[in-house]
This record gives sequence, structure tokens and C-alpha cells, in this order.
Amino acid sequence: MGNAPVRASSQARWRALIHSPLALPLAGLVVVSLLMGLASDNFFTVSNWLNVLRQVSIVGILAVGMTFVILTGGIDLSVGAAMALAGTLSAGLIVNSGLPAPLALLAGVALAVGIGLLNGALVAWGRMPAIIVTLATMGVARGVGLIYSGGYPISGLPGWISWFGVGRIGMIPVPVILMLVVYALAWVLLQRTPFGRHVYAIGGNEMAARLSGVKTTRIKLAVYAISGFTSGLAAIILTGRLMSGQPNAGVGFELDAIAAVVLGGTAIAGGRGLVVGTLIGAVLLGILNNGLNLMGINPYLQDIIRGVIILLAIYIAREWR
Amino acid sequence: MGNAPVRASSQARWRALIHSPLALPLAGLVVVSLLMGLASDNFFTVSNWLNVLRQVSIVGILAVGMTFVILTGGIDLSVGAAMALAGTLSAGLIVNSGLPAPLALLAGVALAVGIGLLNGALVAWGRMPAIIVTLATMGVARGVGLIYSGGYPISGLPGWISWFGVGRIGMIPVPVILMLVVYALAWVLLQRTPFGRHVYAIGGNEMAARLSGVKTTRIKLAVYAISGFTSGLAAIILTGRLMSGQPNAGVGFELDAIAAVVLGGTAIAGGRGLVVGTLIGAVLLGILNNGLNLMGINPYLQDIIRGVIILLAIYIAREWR
Amino acid sequence: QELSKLKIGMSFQEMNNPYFVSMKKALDDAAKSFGAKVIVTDAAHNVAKQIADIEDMLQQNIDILLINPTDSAGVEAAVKAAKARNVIVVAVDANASGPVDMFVGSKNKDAGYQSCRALADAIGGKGEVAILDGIPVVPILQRVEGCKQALGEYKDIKLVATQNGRQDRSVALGVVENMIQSRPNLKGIFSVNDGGAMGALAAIQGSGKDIKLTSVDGAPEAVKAIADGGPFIETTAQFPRDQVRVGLAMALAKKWGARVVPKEVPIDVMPVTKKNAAGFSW
Amino acid sequence: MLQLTGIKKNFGPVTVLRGVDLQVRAGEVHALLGENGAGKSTLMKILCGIVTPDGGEIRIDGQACRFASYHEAIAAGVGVVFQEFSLIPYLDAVDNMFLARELRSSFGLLQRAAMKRRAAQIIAQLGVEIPLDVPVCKLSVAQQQFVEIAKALALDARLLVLDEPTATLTPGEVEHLFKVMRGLREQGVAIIFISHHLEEIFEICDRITVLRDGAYIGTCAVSEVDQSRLVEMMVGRRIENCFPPKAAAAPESDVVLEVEALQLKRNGPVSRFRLRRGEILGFAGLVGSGRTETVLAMLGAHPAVQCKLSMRGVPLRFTDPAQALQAGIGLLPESRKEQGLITSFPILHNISLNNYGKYRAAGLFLDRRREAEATRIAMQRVRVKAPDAQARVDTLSGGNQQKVVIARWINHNMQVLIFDEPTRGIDVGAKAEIYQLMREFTAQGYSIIMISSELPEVVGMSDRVCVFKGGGIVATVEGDAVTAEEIMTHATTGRLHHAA
Ligand SMILES: Nc1ncnc2c1ncn2[C@@H]1O[C@H](COP(=O)(O)OP(=O)(O)OP(=O)(O)O)[C@@H](O)[C@H]1O
Ligand SMILES: Nc1ncnc2c1ncn2[C@@H]1O[C@H](COP(=O)(O)OP(=O)(O)OP(=O)(O)O)[C@@H](O)[C@H]1O
Ligand SMILES: [Mg+2]
Ligand SMILES: [Mg+2]
Repeated sequence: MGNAPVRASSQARWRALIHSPLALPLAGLVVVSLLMGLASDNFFTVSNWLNVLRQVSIVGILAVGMTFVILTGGIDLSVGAAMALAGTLSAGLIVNSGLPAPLALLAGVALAVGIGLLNGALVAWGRMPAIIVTLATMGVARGVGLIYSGGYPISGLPGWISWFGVGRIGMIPVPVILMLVVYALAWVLLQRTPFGRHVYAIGGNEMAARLSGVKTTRIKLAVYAISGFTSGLAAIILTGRLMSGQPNAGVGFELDAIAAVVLGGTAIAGGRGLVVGTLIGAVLLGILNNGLNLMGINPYLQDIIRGVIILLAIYIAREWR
Repeated sequence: MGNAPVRASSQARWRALIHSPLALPLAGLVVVSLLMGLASDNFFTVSNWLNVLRQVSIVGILAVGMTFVILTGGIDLSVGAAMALAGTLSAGLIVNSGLPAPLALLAGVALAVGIGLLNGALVAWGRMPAIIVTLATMGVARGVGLIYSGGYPISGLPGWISWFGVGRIGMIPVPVILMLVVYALAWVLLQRTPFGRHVYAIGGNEMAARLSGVKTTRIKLAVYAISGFTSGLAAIILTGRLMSGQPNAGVGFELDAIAAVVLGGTAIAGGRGLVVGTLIGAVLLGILNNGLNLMGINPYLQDIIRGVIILLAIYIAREWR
Repeated sequence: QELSKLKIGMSFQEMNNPYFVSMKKALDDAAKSFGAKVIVTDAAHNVAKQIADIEDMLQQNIDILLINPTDSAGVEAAVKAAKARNVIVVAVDANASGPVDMFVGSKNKDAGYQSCRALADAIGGKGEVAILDGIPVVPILQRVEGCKQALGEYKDIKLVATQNGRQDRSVALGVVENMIQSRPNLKGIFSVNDGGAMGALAAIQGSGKDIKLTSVDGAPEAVKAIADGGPFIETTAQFPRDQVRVGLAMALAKKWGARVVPKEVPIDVMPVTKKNAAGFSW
Repeated sequence: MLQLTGIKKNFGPVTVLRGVDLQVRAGEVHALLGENGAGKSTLMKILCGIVTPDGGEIRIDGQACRFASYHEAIAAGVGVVFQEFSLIPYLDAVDNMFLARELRSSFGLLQRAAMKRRAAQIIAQLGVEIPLDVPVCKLSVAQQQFVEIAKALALDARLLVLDEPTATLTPGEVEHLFKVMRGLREQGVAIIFISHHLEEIFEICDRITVLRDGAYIGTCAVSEVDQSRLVEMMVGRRIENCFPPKAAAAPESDVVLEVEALQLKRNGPVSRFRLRRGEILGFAGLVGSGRTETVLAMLGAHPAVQCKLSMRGVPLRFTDPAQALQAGIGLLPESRKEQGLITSFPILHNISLNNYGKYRAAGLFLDRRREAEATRIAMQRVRVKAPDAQARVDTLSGGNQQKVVIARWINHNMQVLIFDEPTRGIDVGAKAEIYQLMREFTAQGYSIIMISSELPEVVGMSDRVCVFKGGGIVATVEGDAVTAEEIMTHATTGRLHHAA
């Protein structure tokens, strides 16, 4: 009895590595990196990789919340708008209302969490389809941001806020560190807490989870709140990078975040996937953008290449399982 | 025996009217119209209603294809991009390649159908999630349009093409007539042909439909092709209205089309809904836009009001059933 | 017709750019001074929506239409519809196809030319430069054209990259970061507008490199950045408020019966540099 | 006319059919018998082209044929009423009956009127009244069953397969169905009839084929056998020893759960019952009689008009099963796949799913060692047969899957367990083990509510039985009155107690 399970599980682990949902995204990352490296001399430099990671950080953080939501079988189209609104509010509070900057940034995060809670309430208690709910809150958040700012970007922030966007600790850009911390926390939350198991359970079979006593509405609420929270964090980096509140920033970021999650091997129907995969997916997207830019590819062609690569990746992943 | 079913069915019909999926969209239409009429003198005029209908025609036609797709439980995010690409190709073929205009317009429609078939093939045969597939083809179609046109709008079309956009037959604008014809055809197809029954069957229970002998893959393919076709038709009207090929046109129209379908009472999960509801939904959206414009509401506020009304409508509809 | 009974409609291509928001403010102020009613719509870069917006305005029987087209060719149907209802149509900032009564806009080619002269001079007339392009509409195309003409006058200057920042700060930021990675010897960047320039500025500052930046618009943020000193050395200012004021005035002149209003009124542009930035505003 | 020889089928490692023969003649009603999971439905799915066999041969009228899809089988004259409903919920009866075989006019349009006429004809022939233009999801289960039957009849098949069509019907309705079947038999149609009700077999069938555990046992004429002989063929042993003896639960042991009033629908019946410590309370009734809905409403998983209940005298109200869990009520749902298991999870996580309160380290994190240990013990307790706790549950046999769901409740200190159809689709051995487990639970002082559609099970296991009909309890029987006849009488003819 003592030995067999160990051997079986070591075998299982080996099989798990190849068949793991991470194998494919990783392979994709390696292949695309090599291609980019071949095509451009500047690609394989430390400075360029840090550059890519910094660029990825915003969508990367948004994609963490998106991973939680998609794991439960939902979707959150409002992340980009929530981020823009949070950033605009923070900037406005600092510049127009004279609030201390740390408080104002916190207020932005709180607002984003509020948007997430609203989404969650409508999806979990209101039993409305997530795609419609978050589509509507996306429009509302954009509108509120534009009204609040009157259409002007809000600038005149204290200089130190740029630390969140362009600062470095040692060599590593601050937004990259923030992103990695968020991923680490998300990993712990998903893999090492009951809450995480329940997230997967809801995506795997919501009915079964509910009947066995999992608090499904509460978990769904939490998941959208987390997505709001990551939008708020992303807003801090965005504010630091743009040094202003931009109500129309981040248009389309929700689609990039979804693409990162799906490229990372998470099933769009929920229940299966790893947040580490999302990180790989986000970096893969970042490398694509960066490499195609470095190669000086026509920006229009870049859209096409990105679309085709996403389709290919999903198609292959489907065969793989 | 002879009488009972008749009485039952007349009763059933009465109940069906109140409980029908059309009751609520219609009620919404009436309420919103009355509100708008109260707020603006110019609202209840024949010319304004024809104006609204003309404005609605493009999204209205896109929403027909979207209805088919959503009825099977899918979604098509590529409709706006397919429309823009089809229009750009037609314009390019006329202006740059000197093709006769009718042929060029047909080529545009054919291209749009091709995009639909590609979507359908990937969803039906490739068994990939529709949201991802059409998201990717959306990006690809936009990229192709921009490359084909070099990013510039293509103008210099023969004057008569504007007939499709601004012409009238009697009092009625041509695009409105086209839209109504498309709706009539869609209604026949959905309610009066075996194909239509199969579309509903797939959305209701795909497994059971397949067991009963419905050729599910073929129907799904057809449904996305129809969505491509309506995108192509919308492109003709768009070209007539813009008198140019605009690779960037129709950004976000897919979301308007989805909103029209859902406001029209079609379940986002498929299987239930009526194409007439979609028409009502599209007109409702058009009236909202028009009325808010007529009332001179701040454009930023308009986004918020629209979002809130969509949420409200879906929420009430959910309670209703 | 009494002035105070006039209805003025203005359709903007976008409303989340300070440039157009300033225009709107100027219009509101001007109309308020004689009590006319103003209706404003935001096309959000969507031509089809712009046409619908204008159609809705026509339903409200406007007398004057100021149109800031998101695409010149695309709005022709709306211009025709307006003319069919005897509305005076003034294209502002960018021209529109069709029977517009007049066009008031910046000398965009000049703007591009002057900015790129300033850029070339600032880097000592030699080295690698890049253009941060934007949405392909006529004014933007003209700026790029003017810029290229200016750069062509310096034989030691090499245009090494043209990438699209979509006039959006966050997009431009990423694009310029990558540009700087791929072109280590880059000396200067011309951005087609201040929105993109602010993103480029952040990227340049983040890289710590000595790259000069010029742009077009004269937006408050850009002017402040120039006054503060740094990589951003010049923006060729346009005068959005004046464009609207002139356009509205000429429309009124036409309304009063003037027959020889000019078809086109180019509005001068003015370079803003560290020297004059302190006193400049739209 | 139909000849199946040596049909074999494996689903992965599970052998479902091991060489089955079946011969059906024109103009006969042929019964296919076997326990749950014997492979009857699978055999029928192979016959009609939905499942591809791994071996064996199908001949119709002597011609070898192998259908690639049900569509082809229909073309060859085979019609099937499936055990699981294959209706499209939002389409009406007419559309459902003619799905994929619509009558079309020369323009390719639907001939609604003609289809409706034909549908009305067939349904009248069945002697039932079914509104034709209402979505079938609005019909009662029995009505849906008739739509299924009508759908098969509309095919004008030469070979008709009826897979447990009577499970959802009342005796009167069954009589109508039999009349139709006799009519078809006259016309020379061959009918394969599957049912667990042996009386029905003797009433309508000509010959019988018995399967056991996927193996062919034998074929005989109805006149050659009696009921006990059939049971022996099906089970391979006598079934009495299947049920462990009832413990002599003291009838006056204290009441754990009291439901004072539970009403599912406006104007519907109001149910009330008590559950005593250590007893098994059976819920019997026909399919669709509202047993599942009643318990779900109790737990707050299903809407109810009113639900007054108390545990040990404390009034409670649940809006979510999580609250019921907190109060000590656990559910083993009736559909393992849809309501019980997270199929993408390994056994370990399925068992610990609602136990995390117990495996926390530092308040928030999972204590994975304790989780694994507790799960191992639970698996041993219910004797789950699996390579290890990391195995995915969808690779397990049905019985083991069921045990996994049961194991979930082992580590809780539950007071009440609700077992909804605990042995549905479970083989004999596993069944006995589950019965044994239920007895062990009650011996520990748990109380059990057992919903079951299998009368012998209800009779063999329950201390008392509540009989359901039309959404409410019509009678409660106890002691010596717990007999199949008594229960069946109440289930079909009982009177409901409506709200005042
Ligand atoms: N797709 C499948 N994958 C794996 N196992 C299956 C599958 N379909 C059926 N089985 C298994 O095959 C066995 C036979 O199932 P089948 O449905 O044929 O039984 P049955 O005789 O009809 O039982 P019942 O009387 O309960 O209807 C069962 O143990 C079941 O779990
Ligand atoms: N298989 C089914 N398909 C569709 N509706 C069903 C089905 N089973 C039950 N229903 C619906 O649920 C109601 C009550 O069924 P419920 O499941 O509570 O009954 P039950 O006595 O538990 O029967 P079962 O044997 O199906 O579990 C029925 O009136 C019917 O409307
Ligand atoms: Mg069966
Ligand atoms: Mg039940």
C-alpha cells in the first residue's frame, strides 16, 4: 500500500507536466520568443524583456481578476472601463479635491471594487448573464468617468506617483514587481485556500457545488469583486505610467485580458485553468506586440497576426486535451 | 374532442400574448417612446420616426444574423468588422479596380459570407468557443480592411450608390425597406421552415437535437454564414450612407446588435426568442439614441442612461419569465 | 429671425480630447452671449453615428451646423441632408465632402512642417528620427506630409520609423517604448498630436535617453510639460476656440445675408516653446 | 426480423456489453430485462446508431447493417423512445414530434397545418390530451413522456424501441399505451419493450430476453416463466438478502426534523412530516410526483410558497443549501453527474468540497495533509474502489461515483442525510454496500430521508414511508403497512390535502 501511490503519483506528475494546461502556453511562449529573437537583434536583451514585462503589467494584472471570473464560468467586460474610471477618480481627487494622494489612490481602488461588487450582485443575486451585465456597467463606467473629468485628462499629479509606473527596485520595474506579487497572491488564493477550490468547483459544476453546500452566490460576488480590485490596482500603475487620469484609457483592454486568460489555457467555460497560465498568456501577447513592433511590422498586419495566433493556439489546445 | 383543444388554444393564445417574449420589449418600446415624446416636441413626427428607422437599419440588419447565432447558443463578435471589411472591399473594387458597382457590392457580400463560414467552420467543426473565434476573426477582418485600404477611407463611388443609404421609395427610406425585407425573410426562415426549427432545437438542447437527426454542425455553419450575409447587406447600406469604404466603420456595432437581440427578449443562452423581438429591441435602442439626442442630453450621460436602461430591461425580463 | 431663437448644432468627432472640449466651451460661451440654443453630439470616431447624430439635429430644426468630421468623405450624406433643409454648414478643424458653406481649420501642413523644423534643429540637424502617427484623417495626414517635407530639408536626418500611436496616450506609450528598444540611436520623435506626445514623453522619460519630442496642438498639459523643460521641446499650437468663433461668425454673416463669405479660412498656427510657453493657453 | 449477435461495448476500461444476442420477430412485443446498468439502454443505442459497438453484428430482415447515425436507423424503419428525454424544451409538441422530419411544402416551407393534424391524430390514438402549441417544458412529465412516444409513433417504424416508457405513467395511462402497442402488433410492427415493472411484462409481452451485467442470459416465451424465475435470471441470486435487517428503532425516539408546512406551488398541496432520530424515512411515489422538489425546497435550493420547518424544536428557514449544511442537513442529489460531482475534480477534492472548515491552517489556508488523510479515511469507510485519491471522478464506475458523493458527508457531524435515488444506475454489489452504509449511518444516530422510485428498496429499507402524488404527501405508512401494494395504491389514487 505504502509504495504504490507514490510511484503512481510520480508517474502521474510526469504525465501531468506534459498534459498540464501549462505545457502548451509555455511551448507557445518559447516558439514565439525564438521567432522574434531571430527576426530582431534587439529582442533578446535584458532591457527589452524588462520593457515587455512592464508593458504587460497592466493587462497582466487585469487578467488575474479575469481568470477568477472565467474560472467560475463568467466573464467581465468592464475591467478596462473600471480601471479608467478608478484612475480618473484618483487623479481628480488629488488634483481637484486636494485629497492626499495615497488616500485618493485607495479611493480609486475602492471604487473599482464597488463596480466589481455591482457586477457580482447582478450576476449572482440577479441571475443575469455576465456578458450583458458587464457590457452595461462598462458603458456606465466610461460615461461616469467622462462626466467626472469633463472630457479632459486630469494632470498635475505629484511626481512620486510615476514611481508606480516607471520606478524600479534594483533593476526590476515597480509595475512588474506589483504584477508578480498579484500573481503570487492569486496563486495562493486559488490553489491553497478553500475559496479557490470553490471557485473551481463553481466553474466545474455550479449546481453540484451549490447542492453540496458551497456558498455559490457569495463566491461569485467575491470573484467579481476581485476582478474590480485588480482593475483598481491596474489603475494605480496606469496612473503612474500616464501621470494623469484618463477617462478613455484602456479601451479594449478587456479583450486583451480575456485573450491572455484563454491563451494561458483556462477554459472559457470555467472550471479548469491556472493563473500561472494567464501570466504566460499575457507575456505571450506582450511579446507578440513588442516583437512585431521591433520588426517594424505594419500595425494593421499586427492585428491579423495576433488574431491568427490566438485562433491557432486555441485550436491546438483543444486537440491537445 | 373537437371543441376542447380550440378553446384551450384560444386561452393559450391570450396567455401567450401576455407571457410572450414580445410583451416586455413592446412595453419597453411604448414606455420609452412616451417618455421621449414628453421630453421633446420633435419626437412624435413621421419624419423623425422614419429618421430613427433609417438610423436603426444597419444595426437592425446585423442583429438579424446575430439573432440566428444567439438562438443556437452562440455569439458573433465579428459582425461589425465583417461589415466594414465588406464595404471597404466593395469600394476598393469599384474605385481602384474599376469593377462594375453591382458586382463589387456582391463581392463584398460574398466576402462577408466567407467570414461567416470561417466562423461557423471553427465553431461547428473545430468545436472552439464562439466568443473566442469571432473575437479573433474580428481582429483579423479589421486588420485586412486597414491593409487593403492602407488605412484611408476609399471614396469616389458612383453617386447612385447613395440610393442604398439615403434613397426613398415613396416616403419610405430604402434602407428601412431593406431592413424590413430582411426581417420578413428571417421570420419566414425561423418560423416557417424546417431549418428554423432546427436552429431553435440546437439552442434548446443540442444533444437531443443531434439525437433526433438534426444536422447540428451544418446548421451551425449556416447560422454563422447567415450572420456573415447580413453583415454584407449592412455593408451595402453603410456604403450608401457613407459614400465611401471605411475600414474603421462599425466599431462596437456587434455590441449594439447583441443588445438589440437581448432587449428583444431572446435568451442569451439560446433556444428561445423571436426575430420580431430583435426588431423591437433595435428600434428601442435607436429611439433611446435619438431621443437622448433630441433632448440634448450630454453625450457622456447618454452612455450611462443607455447602460442603465439595458440593465433594467434585462432584469425585469428575467423576473417576468 | 431673432438671434436668440437660433439653434446651433455641433457634431464632434470625439469629446474626450481637451482640444475638442475647448471648442465646445468656446461655442457655448459664444452662443450664450446672444442667447442661442446649442446642441452638441459626440460621434466617438464612428462615422455612422456622426451621420445619425446630425440627422437627429436636423429633426430639431437647427439653423447652423458646425461639423467636425470624423471622416471627410463619410459625412457627405449628412452635409447634403443639412443643405437640403437650408441649414448653414461649416466644417471645423477638418473639411467635409459635399456642399459645405465654408471650412475653418488650422494650417495643418504648416503645423507639421514647423514642428519638424524645430525637432531637426534641436537635434543639430542630424540623426535618426521617428514619426508617431495617428488616425488617418486629412488633418493628421497633412501634418505628416508637412513633417516629411521639413525633414527632407536636412540631408543628415534619417526617418527610421513610423508607428501608429492612435493619438492615445496609453497606446503611444507602449509603441514608443518599443520604438526606443528597437532604435537605440533614436534622437527625435514627432507626434501628430499632443495626446500621443504625452505618451511618448512618458516613454522617453522612462528610458532615460536623450530624445527630443515635438508635436502639434498646444494642449494645456503639453504646454506645461514644455514650460517645465525636458525632452518635450515644442508643440505647434492650433487655436480651437478661434476656429469655432470664426466659423460661427461666418455662419451668422451668411445668415444675415452676406454673399461673399470665403469658402475656406485657414487659421494660423503658432509654435510654443519653452520661451513662450508660460504665457500661452487656448 | 431483427437479429443482434455478439454485441460488445466498452466505455474505456468499463465493459458494458460482453457479447449480447437478441432476436425480435415481426408482430411481437419483446421484453428486454435486466437490472439497472445491465446494458439495456446501451444496447438500444447501438441498435439505432447512436453508439458504435466494439464488436458484433446487426441484421434487419437478414441484411447486415450498421447505422452511422440515428437518422439512418430511422430511414431503415427503427423508431426509439429514449430513456432520457430527448425533447427540445422550448419547442411545442408538434415541432418536437416532427423534428428533423418536418413535412414541407413544395417551397420547402413547413406544413404546419398538416403536421398539427397528424400530431393530433397520433396523440388522440394514445388517448391523452396534450396542448399542441405550448412549449413542452410547460407540460407535465407524463405528458412529455407521451410526446416522446408520439414522436416515435410518427415515424411509422417497423421496429419500435420503448426504453422504460412507463416509468413516468400512471396505471391508467399505461393501459392506453398498451392498447396502442397491441394495435401496432396487429399491424406487424416489432416492439422492444424495456421496463422494470414485471407485471407489465407479463401483461403485454410475448417473449423476454434477459441481460445481466452486460452478458446475455437467455431468451424465453412469457408463458414459460414466472416472476421469481425472471428475477433470478436478472439478479443471479435471490434478492431478499440485499437489504440489511431493519434496526428496531424505537418509535418514540425524539424528532430531529419537523416539517410543519411545505407548499411548492400556489394552490398546490401542503405537505407535513416528521423525521425521528435514527430512522430511515422513505419518500415513495411515481416519477414527477414532487419528491425531489420537496426536499430541494426544504434546503432552499428550489422556490417554495411556504416552508415551515424546525430542527429539534428550533424553527429554521434556509435560502441556500449552505445554510442547511450548517444546520446539519446534507443531500445526496438524484443526478450524480449534474448535481453531485464536479467531474473535472479528482476524488480528493470532490470529497473535501464542503469540508474545508475542518482543514484550515492559519485560518485561511488549506491544510492539505489533513485534507488528504481525512479523505483517505472517508474513502476507506465507504470502500471507494479507485487507484488513488487523485483519480478523476469521471473515470469511476457509477457505483463508485455515488460512493464518492456519499463520502462527502462522512466527515461532517450531520443530523439528517437526504438520499435522492441513492441506487439509481448502480449494480447489485454496490447497492448492497450502500444499503449497509445507510444502516451504519442510522446506527450512529443520523436520520435519513430516502427518496426512491424502486419499490422493493423503499419497502426493504424504510422504517416509515411518505407517499407522494402531484407535488405533496398523500399518505404516511409505517410498520407492517409498509408494503408495495399499500404504497402503490396511495401513489396512484391518494387524495391530496390542499391549502385551506
Ligand atoms: N457514455 C458512457 N460512458 C461510460 N459508461 C457508460 C456510458 N453509458 C453507459 N455507461 C455505463 O454502462 C452501463 C450500462 O448502462 P445502461 O444505461 O445501458 O443500463 P440500463 O440497463 O439501461 O440501466 P437502467 O435500467 O438503469 O436504465 C452502466 O454501468 C453505465 O454506467
Ligand atoms: N425528467 C423530467 N423532465 C422534465 N421535468 C421533470 C422531470 N422530472 C421532473 N420534472 C418536473 O418536476 C416536477 C416534480 O418532479 P420531481 O423531480 O420533484 O419528482 P420526483 O418525484 O422526485 O420524480 P423523479 O423520479 O423524477 O425524481 C414534475 O412535476 C415535473 O414538472
Ligand atoms: Mg436504461
Ligand atoms: Mg426525483
